[in-house]
Amino acid sequence: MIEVTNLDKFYGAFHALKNIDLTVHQGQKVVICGPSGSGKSTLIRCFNGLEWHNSGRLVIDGIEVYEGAKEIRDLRQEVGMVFQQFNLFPHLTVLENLTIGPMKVRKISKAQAEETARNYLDRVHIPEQADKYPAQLSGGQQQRVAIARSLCMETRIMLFDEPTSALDPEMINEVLDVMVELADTGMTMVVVTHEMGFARKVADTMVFMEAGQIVEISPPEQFFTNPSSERCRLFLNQILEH
Amino acid sequence: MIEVTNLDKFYGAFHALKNIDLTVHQGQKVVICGPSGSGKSTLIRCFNGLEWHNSGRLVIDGIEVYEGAKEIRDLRQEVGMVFQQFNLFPHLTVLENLTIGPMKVRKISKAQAEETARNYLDRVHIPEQADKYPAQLSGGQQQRVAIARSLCMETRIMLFDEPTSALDPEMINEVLDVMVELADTGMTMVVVTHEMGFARKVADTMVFMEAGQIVEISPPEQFFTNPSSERCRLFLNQILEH
Amino acid sequence: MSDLGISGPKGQPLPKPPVYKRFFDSVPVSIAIYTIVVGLIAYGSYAGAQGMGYNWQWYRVPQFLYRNTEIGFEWGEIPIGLVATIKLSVTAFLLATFLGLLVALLRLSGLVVGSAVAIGYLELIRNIPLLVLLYLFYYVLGPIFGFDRYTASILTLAVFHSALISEILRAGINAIPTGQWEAAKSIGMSPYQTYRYIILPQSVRFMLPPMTGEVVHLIKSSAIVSVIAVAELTTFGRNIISDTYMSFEIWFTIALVYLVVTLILSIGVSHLEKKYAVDQ
Amino acid sequence: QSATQGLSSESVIETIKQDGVVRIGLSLFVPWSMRDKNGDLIGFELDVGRKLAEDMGVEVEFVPTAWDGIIPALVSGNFDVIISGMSVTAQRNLTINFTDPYAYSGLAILANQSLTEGMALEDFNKPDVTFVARRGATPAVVIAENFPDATLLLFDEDGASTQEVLNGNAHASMAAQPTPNRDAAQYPDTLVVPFENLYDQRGEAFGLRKGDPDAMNFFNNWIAQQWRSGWLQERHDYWFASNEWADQVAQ
Amino acid sequence: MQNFIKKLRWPDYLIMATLFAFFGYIWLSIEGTLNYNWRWELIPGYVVGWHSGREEYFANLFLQGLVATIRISIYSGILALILGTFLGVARCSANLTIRMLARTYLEFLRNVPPVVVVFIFFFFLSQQLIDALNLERWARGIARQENNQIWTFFFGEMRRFPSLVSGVIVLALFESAFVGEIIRAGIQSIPKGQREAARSIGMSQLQELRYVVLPQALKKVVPPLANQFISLIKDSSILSLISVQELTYKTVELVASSRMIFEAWITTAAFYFIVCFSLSRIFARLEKRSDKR
Ligand SMILES: Nc1ncnc2c1ncn2[C@@H]1O[C@H](COP(=O)(O)OP(=O)(O)OP(=O)(O)O)[C@@H](O)[C@H]1O
Ligand SMILES: Nc1ncnc2c1ncn2[C@@H]1O[C@H](COP(=O)(O)OP(=O)(O)OP(=O)(O)O)[C@@H](O)[C@H]1O
Ligand SMILES: [Mg+2]
Ligand SMILES: [Mg+2]
Repeated sequence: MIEVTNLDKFYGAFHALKNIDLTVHQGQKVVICGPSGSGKSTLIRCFNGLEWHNSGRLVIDGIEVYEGAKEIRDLRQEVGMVFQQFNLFPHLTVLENLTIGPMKVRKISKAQAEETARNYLDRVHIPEQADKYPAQLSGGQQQRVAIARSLCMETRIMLFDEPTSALDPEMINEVLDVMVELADTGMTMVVVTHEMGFARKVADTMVFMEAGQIVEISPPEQFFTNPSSERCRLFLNQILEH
Repeated sequence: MIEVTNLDKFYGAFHALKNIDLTVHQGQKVVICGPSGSGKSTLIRCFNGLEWHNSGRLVIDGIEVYEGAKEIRDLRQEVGMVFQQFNLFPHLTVLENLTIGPMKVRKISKAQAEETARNYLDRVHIPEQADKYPAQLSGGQQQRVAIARSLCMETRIMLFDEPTSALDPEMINEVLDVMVELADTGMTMVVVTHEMGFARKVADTMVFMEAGQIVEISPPEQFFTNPSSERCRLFLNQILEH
Repeated sequence: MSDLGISGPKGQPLPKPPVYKRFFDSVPVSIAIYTIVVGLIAYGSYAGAQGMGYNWQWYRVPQFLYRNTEIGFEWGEIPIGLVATIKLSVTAFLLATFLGLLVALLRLSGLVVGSAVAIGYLELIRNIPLLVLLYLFYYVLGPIFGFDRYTASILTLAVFHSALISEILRAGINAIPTGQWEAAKSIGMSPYQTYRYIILPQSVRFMLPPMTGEVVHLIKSSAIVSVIAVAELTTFGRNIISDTYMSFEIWFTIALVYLVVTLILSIGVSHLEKKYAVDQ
Repeated sequence: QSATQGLSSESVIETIKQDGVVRIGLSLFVPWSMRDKNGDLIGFELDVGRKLAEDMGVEVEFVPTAWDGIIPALVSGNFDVIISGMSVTAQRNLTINFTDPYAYSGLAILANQSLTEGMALEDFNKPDVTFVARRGATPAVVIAENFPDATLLLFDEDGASTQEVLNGNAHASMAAQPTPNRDAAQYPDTLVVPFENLYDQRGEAFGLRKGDPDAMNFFNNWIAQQWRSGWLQERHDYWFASNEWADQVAQ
Repeated sequence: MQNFIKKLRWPDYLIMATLFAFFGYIWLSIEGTLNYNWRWELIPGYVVGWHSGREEYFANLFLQGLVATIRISIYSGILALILGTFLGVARCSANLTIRMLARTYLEFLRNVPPVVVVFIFFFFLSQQLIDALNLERWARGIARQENNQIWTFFFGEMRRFPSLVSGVIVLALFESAFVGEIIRAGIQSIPKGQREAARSIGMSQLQELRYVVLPQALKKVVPPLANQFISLIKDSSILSLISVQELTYKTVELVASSRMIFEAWITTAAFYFIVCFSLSRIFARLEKRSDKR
């Protein structure tokens, strides 16, 4: 589904991603972790064209992604993204947040879009919030709406950028639960997170990044018990200490 | 020095201080504690006319304090106040912060004011910071400058409103040390604080407030070991737990 | 990695965006298109005016900028008018600042009548057009207090802008945290001393950029005093037009002169704004 | 042949006929034109304009315009002809064309009594004497010619300059008789008409866009005819020499 | 009342005394030194008058002017909003050419006095436009029709329609610069995340603007736009300089005809004050109400 080869990305003179190679297959769940500023967000933002790489190849679902590519809008409809800050549309109700994409982008009828939307609201366990505005929801509920919004586009790949790090502790689990259920449906997922419990439960590949490079790619058993790199070990110790 | 009788204070319809009676003698060190919103700040802000009481009597240093009293500015020169947020003047250097009061209010010559100022800077252990601006100092240093600023006015009573609660843990002690030294010089002090170690060391009277009332006034030995009110006990337990 | 930054990547080169897009997005092309469009507009209006039977007489304009007479070099009406405009604006601005400070302090004073008067003044001035205000000052208040057109125009501008300035000052003063007031009070300062030594020195930084913007605004408003024949740039312009009937040439010249002056000031303002934004 | 045909088909006379309306630009200037108590326009110009339209067999439309924009407005086609007490000056004539005069009015000085007590005519020609006039109006030109040393201030409106003299902000203004006499009678304590002589009898004319001989010919002949029939004189006397219309206006 | 008096302090009395002295002086000098016959009694007749010819009440100069001012303000407000939205969007455009063009227009308008702008726009733009569209002839055609009440209701005397149009255009062009800046600020106040979220569900740039950015931006810009509308009403007085028959111009005419300088200008100022002030109150109240929701 996602094939990254030799990818490099610069912000001006700052080398944000260095020679990244990564392959994600259909149905695979990849969890990316690493210290702050290591380029995790930058990488997954490249995956749906919110950032552009400067060289190398990035092929998603058979479509080559590059700046100005025509197919980029089609691609984005296949690749959903959930942000740390939810980014719900505050002027629309929850239901409208979910239907606006299908209706305006996919040109699906309102009735049908609403049906799908209610379906996915059920899936994220908040069917009763359909007519509220985002500001009236808790953070956890908002994040679940954001997940449902992506799902409504019938995406085949979901990207998550620290979906729980802006949440209060009580709400983290509501969101993680939904994500675990989602993983069980066989969705392809790339998740940036520091929730190692979640990673253990769901991931089939762990990726560790540092300073714009991928330092380690390994299955979770190995990653957590016996990481090959020293930095990774240090990082895990720090995280798991808390 | 300070005599409070039957003092009541309202914010609109909200009864912030209820029937307060308190006497502070020359050289006495009073520590006030109590839960958030209990009126501690309000009380000591009345002592130097930052707030006005609505009824009852408040006599400080023989001067009756009431809204619009002529002598209030003289009084303020006798009563120093140290705030939680330091409130240094950011556009003036440390030395200027210390000298502006004596020069403009007491009309003391610049040379003399600077001499006194450097003296007190020594006392708070930061003589070398005289020419910096407040923003260039750490929180603990700023709070010590604030104490020195009050001292420069040659005040006879010092009021402290949670002087350490905006500080990082490492800095709390620097400030408390200075306050202990100050107490040793015989200054009359009224301190709102939750630093019970400091209170034990310095206080000769402990005051516990709750919901605008003084619930308990007692010497520290009794206060810490055997407080007469149940609430006070609960509060102490909570605080000392940490 | 190479130390040349961008030239460093090791991967294959990317497919390039379409040629037309790169072409239109490049800076020199953008500037070229921009120049062409502006040129076309300029030419269009030139030709349009000519088409409606107007004879352009730009050659008659320089005499109003400068003249070389027997006596020697001599400034024309337009530079003289510009100087008058600047003089008028500066005087009015100083007065407006003074009035504005007064109003702002009254508003903040907590005095019952004081703040009511300040608010009444503000609302009154803000809701009357400048032109009407000018007529009021000149035809109504002028005779009553016996001031001439120059005083009337300065007062009008000063009063009108004092309302705006007082809001700027008030915002600047309110931007200072209350802790500063309390600290000043607690070392025994009087309200005057607090303003003088603690509040105003700090609020100047908040006020400086909008105040400079207000100078630009005032220079623009000053053009309106031409309706009561006060000697300044627009008045001279209108007088020249009434003498020569070269409306278009003169109006464009005048506009250009204002544009240059106010642009210089505006650029200054944005520099100030940037400088203080970094400081914050 | 075709050139002359082109010329006449482009004449403003042609557009007037086509539209069935003649548009006349004017600026309020008592008693040439003014608003009466009903808010309607009355005055000498209005009589002239209506009669003109009647003789042409078209409707008339008056376009009130601020005085200092009246020539640009004519040039840019806001109306067909200026009939607004505009006197012929060489400078103006460089920009627009004038017909033969349809009125001759003399200007008289209106002075503030206390400021000009005992001043002779030549005393007015001094830098410390302030004249006021409407920007671009005939008096402005005449004052500049006759009193080159005096200070001259220009206003947008006629009433404003009289008020200046009344308030003592200026020594004198100049206006077409009988306005000065009437003003002096209304404020006998303040205003005087110190001299009998009249300035500038050169006459007021219609203003036309350049390059239109047909219109020129038509208007000149119309004006000549009205002079001969005495109609112009009669109307001029009514507005300038009588006071019959005074109660229609809140003067 | 007792309470009120108690709250007064000595500076309050000083201020009151100064105000009394000020207005007292004005009163005295009008009565005494000034050479002026007040004729306030004529003013109401110039608002609503009794027509001596037609024997009926009619809207006289002031009211005509006021109605014209309001008409012009509404039309140019709408036009300025449309133009300003384009300008604001152009200011945020990705294309440098468009940004520079928008910026040029804006800086020109912001840095040249309104008086000068009005003259230039009038002679250069609106006049050409009216000629090009042959509006004159069209409007006169309507004015000659029997049933033109609807037209008259919306546009006033149809013979003056071109002048109304040019006033509206000039004012709208002038105000659009300020509206544009407000819209731009509104657009830029929308967090980047909103645009990214829109893009990540596959919206095109136009859809992103239409469904996500503009609806949110518009909500934020309503209060400053309301204020700008009040400014627009005030700025419309400048149109008197290009002979648009609005309130200020009518007052100039009245003063030229009747010499009631003081009464006329004070009345006009009062009209503007009433309109602008009550609007600002209404807007403030609406804003508060929508905040509560
Ligand atoms: N728009 C930008 N311009 C310049 N530098 C940027 C930009 N966005 C990110 N960076 C830099 O790129 C590096 C990687 O950023 P990125 O946000 O991908 O880190 P991250 O791994 O997601 O960190 P975090 O855990 O804090 O979210 C950082 O050093 C950051 O400062
Ligand atoms: N200016 C004010 N207006 C209205 N109510 C106020 C004001 N200042 C304080 N209060 C109220 O008065 C009560 C006492 O406030 P005060 O600041 O004295 O409490 P405190 O004991 O100092 O609490 P903390 O430990 O949080 O500082 C609180 O309920 C507060 O909400
Ligand atoms: Mg990140
Ligand atoms: Mg407190």
